[in-house]
Amino acid sequence: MYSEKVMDHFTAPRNVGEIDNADGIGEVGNAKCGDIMKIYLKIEDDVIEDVKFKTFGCGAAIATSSIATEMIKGKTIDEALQLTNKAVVEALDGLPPQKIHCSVLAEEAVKAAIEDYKKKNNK
Amino acid sequence: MKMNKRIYLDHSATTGTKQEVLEEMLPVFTTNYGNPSSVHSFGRDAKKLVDQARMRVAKALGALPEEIFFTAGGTEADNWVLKGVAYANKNKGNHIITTAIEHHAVLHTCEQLEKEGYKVTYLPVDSYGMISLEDLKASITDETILISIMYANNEIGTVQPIEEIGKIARERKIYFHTDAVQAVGNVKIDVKAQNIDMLSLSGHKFYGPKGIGALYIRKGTKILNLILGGGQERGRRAGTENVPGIVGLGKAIELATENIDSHNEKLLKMRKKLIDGVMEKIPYTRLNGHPEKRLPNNANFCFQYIEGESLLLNLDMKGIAGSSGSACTSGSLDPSHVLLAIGLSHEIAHGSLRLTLGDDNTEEDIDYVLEVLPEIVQRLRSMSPLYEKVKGGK
Amino acid sequence: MKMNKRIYLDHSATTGTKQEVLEEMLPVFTTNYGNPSSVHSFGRDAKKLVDQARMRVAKALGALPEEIFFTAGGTEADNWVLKGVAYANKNKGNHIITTAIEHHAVLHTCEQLEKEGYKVTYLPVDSYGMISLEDLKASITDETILISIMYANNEIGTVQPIEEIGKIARERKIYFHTDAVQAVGNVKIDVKAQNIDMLSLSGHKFYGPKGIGALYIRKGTKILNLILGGGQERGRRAGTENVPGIVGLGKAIELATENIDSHNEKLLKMRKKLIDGVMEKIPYTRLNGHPEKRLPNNANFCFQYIEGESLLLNLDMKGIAGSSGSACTSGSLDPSHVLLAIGLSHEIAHGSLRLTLGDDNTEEDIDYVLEVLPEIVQRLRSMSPLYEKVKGGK
Ligand SMILES: Cc1ncc(COP(=O)(O)O)c(C=O)c1O
Ligand SMILES: Cc1ncc(COP(=O)(O)O)c(C=O)c1O
Ligand code: FES
Ligand code: FES
Repeated sequence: MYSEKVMDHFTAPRNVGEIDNADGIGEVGNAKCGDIMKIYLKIEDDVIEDVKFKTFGCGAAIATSSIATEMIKGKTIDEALQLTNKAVVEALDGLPPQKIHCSVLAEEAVKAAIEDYKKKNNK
Repeated sequence: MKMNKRIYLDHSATTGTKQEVLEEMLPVFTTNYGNPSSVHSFGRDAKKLVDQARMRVAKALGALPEEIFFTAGGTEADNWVLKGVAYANKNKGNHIITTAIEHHAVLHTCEQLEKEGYKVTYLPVDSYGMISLEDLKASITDETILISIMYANNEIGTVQPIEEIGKIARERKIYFHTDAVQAVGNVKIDVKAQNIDMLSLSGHKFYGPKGIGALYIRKGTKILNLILGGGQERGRRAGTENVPGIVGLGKAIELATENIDSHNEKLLKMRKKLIDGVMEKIPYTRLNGHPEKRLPNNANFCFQYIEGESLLLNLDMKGIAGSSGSACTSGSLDPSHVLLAIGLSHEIAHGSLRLTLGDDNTEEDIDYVLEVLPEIVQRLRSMSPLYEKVKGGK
Repeated sequence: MKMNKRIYLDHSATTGTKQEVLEEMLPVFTTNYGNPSSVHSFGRDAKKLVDQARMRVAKALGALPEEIFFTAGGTEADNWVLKGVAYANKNKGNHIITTAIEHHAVLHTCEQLEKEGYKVTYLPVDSYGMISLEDLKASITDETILISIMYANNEIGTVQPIEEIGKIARERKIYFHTDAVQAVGNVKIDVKAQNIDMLSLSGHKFYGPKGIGALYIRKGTKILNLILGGGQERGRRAGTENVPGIVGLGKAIELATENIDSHNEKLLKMRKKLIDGVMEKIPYTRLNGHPEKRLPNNANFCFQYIEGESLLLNLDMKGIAGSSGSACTSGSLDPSHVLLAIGLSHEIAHGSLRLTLGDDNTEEDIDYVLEVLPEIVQRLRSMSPLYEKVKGGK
């Protein structure tokens, strides 16, 4: 059902955890299946220095969270805002059709965390 | 990925075919392969095998052989009952009573009948998954033509008070059907004593083959045919008989009912160990289904703060096969209708795990699960944004 | 009774399962027995097997894998098509065209639809069992939603002009279904080239297992479900998949289509010998069905002045298994509707014998039949009051 890449990120997820005093936190819920994803950002000079996530969801949800955090680490917030769920799916070598919505969760969580950072810093 | 163990704990989804069952089936594929409708010796041999299997099924249920009709499985049997009884008894009424926790084979057929103008009452269940006999009585109207209530639930294992339901139905002269797909081989059934008019079963749930089932129809029941064509099954179910499947079903039901006491004793012991161990070792855990009135092989838990599919995948990597009522495993948007019907929130229902034991399991399998499962739950919880809050609040 | 030989000449009724087919099925009963809907490795393994079989069926028909849906057999596939297309296309019209010589799976479902208000045209056939394309064209109305015409007849073997029918249907934008239960493995099929929108097949007619079939449904076809329940077969046909059966069907159709040329060559040779021999040795005999456009394995005779069942019983005592369209074998009062439709009188139709060859037959089998059959016919005729008159008149 899942690609090797998905299973890799599912079994050994990167960047799991929390960041104390994070500069931005985004929490989104998936209206479709009721799952939740939370992303923590450490930002310096508009560059994402560190990122962590926590996810309550299926294998695809965990894998998309994991790879999304890898994809935005070290990027500027403007670059990170360009992240699409499609890019996440591609990076994972695809997802089953009924699991595409899980990748939307990852995109939304990243955006929500950056919005939170912007709001806190009046940007 | 190297996998050392494979422990199958999903016997309510399906079972492997027992060696003894397969052995009776084998010559039917290659030697006694005749069509039971044929006049010649190949046909007569096949017919004898079908008759013998029919007798075995009848004996297991306390029915007459002429009351047994073979189908392609439990789903077809359920579809047949609901449509067949509804269409044949239109003149008597248009009301059907069932429950909110039936299998989709019943529920989706009921929904179809509703579209056609029938009225369907879906009885609610309590937090254990039990219907109330008072509710049942109160829902009966002069228009009621059929009560269809499952013997035992496939997800949470709760066993309904079938005998009492049968009595109520008989008193009110309403047909009573029970979907016994999960019950056969786990529960003793006697359709006459229990006043059951129709009963569905499916071979692959009790170590028989897939793609074969049966419907018991009490003599004199008014029911139309579902599958039309040749005159097989005494004109009631068309299609060349699946003779190997029928033979396998007959052997499997004989074995399952002969050995039911020792089977249950063994399963109950393992189940107790499993449930006690899980409840003791894993906090924030709930046992779903009735504590006593449940299938001897069924354990169903909800682990708060985690999600079923990721749990299943992790178990699978450790060689353990289970199932979940999570929305993420079902491909549908909602978690299991059964878990919602017993009053669980979407969030809690999400974290369900069903482990269903079978003849091939051992005490060591349970030990292994109790070793592996707590770690996995702990790991997933440590990744969960929901668990964080709980810990934080402590 | 001691029986030395058993010669099976009833391959259109059913066939034995080939050893190679059975061998692919065996591990699916006892090892890869998972439910294809399950998340774990047992489930995934089963799903892979189902997907592989689906590809094999698709390849054999020139279809896409996603256009193949497994059913419990040819009968269910036929029921599904007729009801599913009728109900789904009510808004477009209520007229169905079929033939007078379809299998009962089609005919009885049509009769049911007639009761529900649909109009059905049963195209007549000529003395060879052929429909006329002019009749077909003339019977199409603005209300016509489905043309269902069998590929090859199960009794007399006549093969219809499928490609031409497909063309007509496509031009008029009417769905075209063909019951190819007897054709698969005997005739080359390409659903795209032949403009077939739906096609039914059944495993046990081409050395696969009983109780499994398939329906090809061209992408985009409007058709409702027949069997409701779980989301199997991409939500189109509910019920736990008969995985061993599906695997067997896949292997059998692969073998049948791979070997079709050598199979046909062998059968045609034997059939010629059989037909020529019978016609030469037995007077007052008629060959039923089209002389050329017929299934390579089918021979169907009428022996005047005798009755089919007594003929079959006598053949059976000599170890030969055949079939008959006689009323006495069918349990109904009338002889085969097919024999009547080609214009035979009740009396003549009564004396029919169908011998259908298969991969396991040899030239020696035919020699034996040609030795035994004339004697039996002669003996029965000598007992027949009808024959007496003929002889008297000579
Ligand atoms: C309670 C119940 N009813 C009906 C069915 C349908 O049986 P089958 O899938 O064999 O058609 C099942 C199993 O899937 C079941 O658990
Ligand atoms: C032409 C035709 N259609 C349909 C069927 C029905 O197939 P089954 O009996 O496998 O359901 C048969 C065989 O019995 C047949 O010969
Ligand atoms: S998070 Fe529920 S399906 Fe992926
Ligand atoms: S003579 Fe006996 S059934 Fe025809």
